[in-house]
Amino acid sequence: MSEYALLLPILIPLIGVVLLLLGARSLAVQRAGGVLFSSLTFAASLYLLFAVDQADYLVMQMGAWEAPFGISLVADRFSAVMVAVSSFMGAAVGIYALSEIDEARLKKFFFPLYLVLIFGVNGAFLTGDLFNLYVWFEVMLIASFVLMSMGGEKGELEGGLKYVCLNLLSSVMFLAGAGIIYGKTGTLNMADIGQQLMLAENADWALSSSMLLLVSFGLKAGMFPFFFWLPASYHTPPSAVSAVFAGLLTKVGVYALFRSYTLIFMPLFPEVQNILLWLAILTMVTGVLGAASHFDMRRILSFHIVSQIGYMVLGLAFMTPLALAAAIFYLVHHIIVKTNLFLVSGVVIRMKGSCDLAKVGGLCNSAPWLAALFFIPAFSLGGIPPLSGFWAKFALVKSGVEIHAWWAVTFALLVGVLTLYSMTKIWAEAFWKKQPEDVDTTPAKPVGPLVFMVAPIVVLSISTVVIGFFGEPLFEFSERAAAQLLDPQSYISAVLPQPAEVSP
Amino acid sequence: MKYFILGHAGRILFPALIILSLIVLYRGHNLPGGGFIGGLMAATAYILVGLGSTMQAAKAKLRVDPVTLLAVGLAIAIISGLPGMLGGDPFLTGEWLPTFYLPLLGAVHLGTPLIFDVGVYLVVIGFTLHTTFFLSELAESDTEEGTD
Amino acid sequence: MEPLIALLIGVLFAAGIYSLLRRSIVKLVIGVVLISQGANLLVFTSGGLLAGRPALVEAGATVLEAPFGDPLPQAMVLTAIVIGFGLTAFLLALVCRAHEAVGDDDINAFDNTDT
Amino acid sequence: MPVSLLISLLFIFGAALVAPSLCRLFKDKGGCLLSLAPFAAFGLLLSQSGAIAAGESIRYHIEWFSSLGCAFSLRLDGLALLMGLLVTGIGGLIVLYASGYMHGHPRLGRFYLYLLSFMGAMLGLVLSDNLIVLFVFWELTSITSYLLIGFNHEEKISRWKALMALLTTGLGAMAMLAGFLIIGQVSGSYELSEINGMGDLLQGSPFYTAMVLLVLGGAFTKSAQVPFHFWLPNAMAAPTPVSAYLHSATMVKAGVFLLARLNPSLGGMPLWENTLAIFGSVTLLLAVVLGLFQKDLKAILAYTTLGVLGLLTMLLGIGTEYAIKAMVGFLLGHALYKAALFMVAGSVDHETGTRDVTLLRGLRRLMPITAMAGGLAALSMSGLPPFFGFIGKELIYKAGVKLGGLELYFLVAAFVGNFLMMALALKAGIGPFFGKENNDALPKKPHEAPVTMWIGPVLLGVIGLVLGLLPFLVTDSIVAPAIGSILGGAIPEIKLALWHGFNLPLLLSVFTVAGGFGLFMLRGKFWAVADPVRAAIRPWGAEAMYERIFNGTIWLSKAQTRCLQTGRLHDYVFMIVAVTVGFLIWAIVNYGGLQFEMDWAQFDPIKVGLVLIMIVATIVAVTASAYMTVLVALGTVGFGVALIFVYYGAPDLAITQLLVETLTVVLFMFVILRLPPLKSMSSMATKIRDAILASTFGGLMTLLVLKAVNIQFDHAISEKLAAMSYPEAKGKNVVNVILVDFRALDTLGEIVVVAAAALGIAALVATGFKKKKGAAS
Repeated sequence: MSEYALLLPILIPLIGVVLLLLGARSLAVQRAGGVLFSSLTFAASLYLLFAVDQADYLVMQMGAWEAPFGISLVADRFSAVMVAVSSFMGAAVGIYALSEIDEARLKKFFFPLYLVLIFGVNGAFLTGDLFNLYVWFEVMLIASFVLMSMGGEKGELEGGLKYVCLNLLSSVMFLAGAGIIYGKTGTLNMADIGQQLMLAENADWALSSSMLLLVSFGLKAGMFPFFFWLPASYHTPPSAVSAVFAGLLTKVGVYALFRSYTLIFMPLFPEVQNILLWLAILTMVTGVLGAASHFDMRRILSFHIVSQIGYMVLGLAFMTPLALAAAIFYLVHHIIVKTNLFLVSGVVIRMKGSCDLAKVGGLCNSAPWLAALFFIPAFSLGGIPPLSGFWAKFALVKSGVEIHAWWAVTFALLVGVLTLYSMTKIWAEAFWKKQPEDVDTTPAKPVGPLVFMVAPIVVLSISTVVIGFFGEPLFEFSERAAAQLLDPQSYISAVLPQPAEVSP
Repeated sequence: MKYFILGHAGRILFPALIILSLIVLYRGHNLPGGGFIGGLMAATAYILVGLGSTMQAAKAKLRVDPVTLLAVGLAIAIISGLPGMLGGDPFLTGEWLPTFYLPLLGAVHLGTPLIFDVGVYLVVIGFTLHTTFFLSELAESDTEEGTD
Repeated sequence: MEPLIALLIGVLFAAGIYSLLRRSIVKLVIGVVLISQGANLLVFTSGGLLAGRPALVEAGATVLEAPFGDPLPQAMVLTAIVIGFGLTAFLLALVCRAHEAVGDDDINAFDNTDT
Repeated sequence: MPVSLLISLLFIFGAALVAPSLCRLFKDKGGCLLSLAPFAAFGLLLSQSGAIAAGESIRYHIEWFSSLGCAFSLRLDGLALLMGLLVTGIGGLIVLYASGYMHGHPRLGRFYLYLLSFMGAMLGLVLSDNLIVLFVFWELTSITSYLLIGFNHEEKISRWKALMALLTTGLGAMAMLAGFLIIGQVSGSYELSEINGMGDLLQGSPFYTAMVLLVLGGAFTKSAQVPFHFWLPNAMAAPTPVSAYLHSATMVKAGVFLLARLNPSLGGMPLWENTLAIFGSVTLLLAVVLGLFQKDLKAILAYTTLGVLGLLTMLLGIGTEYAIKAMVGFLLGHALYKAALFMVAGSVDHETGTRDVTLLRGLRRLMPITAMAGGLAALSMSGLPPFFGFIGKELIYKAGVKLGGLELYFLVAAFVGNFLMMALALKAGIGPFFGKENNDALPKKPHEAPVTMWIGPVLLGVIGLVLGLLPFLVTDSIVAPAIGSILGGAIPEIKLALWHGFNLPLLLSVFTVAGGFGLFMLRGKFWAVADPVRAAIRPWGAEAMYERIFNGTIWLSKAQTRCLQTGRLHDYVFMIVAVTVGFLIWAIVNYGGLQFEMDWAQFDPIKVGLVLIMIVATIVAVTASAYMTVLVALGTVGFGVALIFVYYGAPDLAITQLLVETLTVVLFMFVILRLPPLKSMSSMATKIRDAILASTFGGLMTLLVLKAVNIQFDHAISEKLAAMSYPEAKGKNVVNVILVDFRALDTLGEIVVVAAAALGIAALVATGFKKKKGAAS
């Protein structure tokens, strides 16, 4: 019965979508439903996490059609932890949205679309089927397209247009890649593809099509040189939306990359290792430099997403047990911290009417509690121990040292310093500096009480601290998850119980 | 003049198209057709009405809010996946009633996949019409001044 | 026949990309439409092109007899067509709205959020 | 009792946490209360000294991130005890001092939060027995000192200097972390007590050079060795209690401490010794010379701190037992007098409103107690008997005279350094109090500082004197064990005394005192040229270099971002497609092979014609400039695709495609009047460039398709689906069965997509499109 744990993180938000669409008229219903269903999803995801940790793999063959004929939902520990963390963010930001999302947006079905986003993200983490992954990507994308542009403000539309076009390009490449892979292997089940490539004498012919997927996933993950849509758009919508995007969307791309090279294209990994390595390094460097060049809190944070993605992909490129564990730990840490930082930026906007660092200041004196709440995630991102970010970076660098990847280690450490610089820039300008006199920024009329915005920030900050001080269980979990990733055979046998039935 | 023709054509074709769409929906499991095609056809019927007169008329004819159609369609699709779970099967497992015979239709297989297809049908109608009604506002706000 | 269809796919992709590289924002919609057609056709073709027979079990029979068009890519393409339709419609509305908000149809004028 | 180590840490961090509320409750008295925490920790550590003196060490150990090899282990040995006592003892006095100095400050609570956190971090650093734990505390000292240096954060200059300290030490810390990781990898452990026994293993490793240089990167930046010395004088932006603390017992000593800590494992090799000795001596000489040209009381002290750090590093590099003895003695002495001098300087500043030594003189009458404290400290620093500073200096000369050959350079450096330092000590500690009163020139009318502000310096000054007279108080219990820890062996027998008889070291001391006093008398000459000299050397200084690197990085980041993030969508598409093309070509050329077979016999003229028409229509669709033409062309392509579906046995697809095409056209028509006219905006060259890229991409896709259909394809799954379709899924239309049964989840996702798209379109349209005015078309 524990297979149903797989279904709940998908089904609950979807039911929420239906009910909220039916309860369209009442804003109270929209608000209550949004929070209720995102929280229920989180609860379900925790159940999934525990169930998977018990069972190693949970597999559900949708429609009772045995793999590879139907669609399999599969959760290994990596999937489960991704679902859990992203649902956590879903619930936290859901509460935050209560006080940030205005009536106009609510009337345009903000919360149903928000739940569609969660639905898509969780589905993408849980599916074991390549084409189905494409569908989940599209679900997630359309929801994010709409959430980004629904306010109809100029910036949102400008950024949204780039976001939409480049992501559609990515989708098309995904579709093309998936189609060609189907053409070559005759199957769409990821485990099955992986198995076929492993059994094949020479799997090099799949390399060209895997490149299409690399570009597609890299684009969604915000890797160099495909990240352009991200800094162009992430700072435009309301902070609740930016926050959930920042926490979740690019991570789905990262997840897909991990899945690709630990399962689907496992045998091709040696050929692409260097490409991944250098893309990761360039992603770190260009992202952090981009952040250094900006002077707006949310723009800085957006570029930092790019930079941090580089670290995670670096873990994949190293492909050692420690490196993968580090990358998974990094993902968890980063999702929490980055979401939190965007949430803080929303509070800054609420207080000061802007988060342009030239226009805000003095928050350290006027809102010392906010300073403390910013300090934790910001310096966690900057890798200051003993916050979560330090351990993530430390583990990753350690794994790099172990395999003597000196260039990668050097850049990872240097980028760490620049990350710290960016965070101190925000700190010094928004919190330390005096409020500039001659700017006219009038904060918009707040939508709801501040407490709904602050509570999630507090919870996320506490999580960061707790992971920093007592993160060992999480790291051990990451190690177990990494061990699973490095053992695709067990994934395959969990999904395809009778390998004899599948012709090689 | 052309509005006149389109208006009448729409009114005449409307019931035929709706019935056709339902047939296409039903027989889709065995012959080309199904929820998508049926849904698109049904939506086309309303659009024809709308193009013939005004989209307001088409909206009135639809009676329900397209958003409700979306919601109901999704709900039906989800619900169709649940019965199997009662028996311990995964989500979306097909469950079938015993085959029975009806005049006109012959052997009838009724099962959850058909219900799922009905959900698809409704969502596609809802999507097409919701989109059309909103986008047509852009056009109508133009033409009102142009034609009146 | 595959080489010719393959060529067509290539042309559709090329034309789509070329359109996406243009500055006029309306061309973006055209590009997305074309490139989606290309991708759909690609998926369709990847199953192998077998002329004539749809994947329908004949009346009275219970099992489909070969040869028939591979149904799996067809189902994928159908899904992709509908998804593509939804996204294209959305993009159309977005382009329209963005054009009005920015007041320009040159994508180069859409750079306020980047720099 | 091992747990007392943890408790002493908890005392201080706990005090830090309650500091804000305590200060709100008790106002200034809060500081006095808070000082109890460090004093308690001091007592706790001191109570362990018996065991340490007996040659034991106390280790506290709990698991932490054990999968990363990091246990939370603390260890108290001689060196840790010495440093721990300084950190907590001086720390307590500083807390007390700050309650007077920061009297009435609105952010007093926050100040104590930072200060005590810093203290806790520093104590943790000296106590940690695990390299990673040490690093954790190391970074904590960096970040807390960032907060402290930038405490007056309304001033831009404070923020800038705080950042400078953070970035410099942060950069070094990154190098150090890499060094630690290499050490850990080579030795298999991060536990210092284990690593210290593995000196041979580490020194024999091929990575020895790397680990030494990387660790030195951390130590040198933290302890402000040349060329990273510039941040330290700038750290004076902090409130004076902080400077007193950072510069005497703590932050800057962390680097030296680390070197001492790792001396048993990494030391003894020429690389280690030479690097330390040379960098240390250069730092020493540079610092004292630059110090001569300073007029700011705190700046003078800061440069002497730099000099001392250089001296300590140099002694560590010399590495003989004598040198280590000298180093420990000097470290202790320096901590005592430097903290006192800073506090005195702070009091002077606080009471007179200025720190300019050219204005300050003759304060002894108005501030007698402070003057006494300053005098005691300055004399100790000058190395005059019977102060403890004298013992330290004697030890240095003793260590020096054992050297020979080229190494005599270090003796010379020590000598020069010392007598300049004495001059500076007198300048800072004596100068302001003697001479003719100059009270009218001062911004404030001075009077004696409150008791909280003089108790610390007086106490430290007195301790300096007492220890000089009665060195046995600390010799066996504290100094000797520390030396033992640094040398990595048993506790040596040592004897500290003021009087060693007439010998060369004494002679050198005499010259030092004479030279230092002489220079002090000439101080006016240096002030006269101080400003021009400083201005002249600035462009070549390390600080200017830092600024250049900093600005260069910012410039680079802006340039890079301008290049990449142009804001023009077509640039992005171009980049992405170009990279994709590159990847594909790489993959195909290297791994895919270009061979495929083509069956030319199958060509059917009707289909060929259809495809050709579609190709033409495609080209028209992208090049035409009238909407109607484009729509017709797009329709042709769409219907053509539908026909292909029909030909190849996909009726469902064909019907769907037809309906979708029709609806797309309808939707297009709705908005067409809202759209701008199609026009060409790019130059011909751009178009050709784009066309080449696009065609390359298209060509590659063609190639991939050809390759895909060429591979012997296994239809097993499709065949199984077809076989199951009717018997098991009760449907004869396999495509539909796939959609609603086999792969119903795809369809579920898909209807969610269209539902969301509908909501999105409605949302966009509802965001206030302007009603168009005027006649349309």
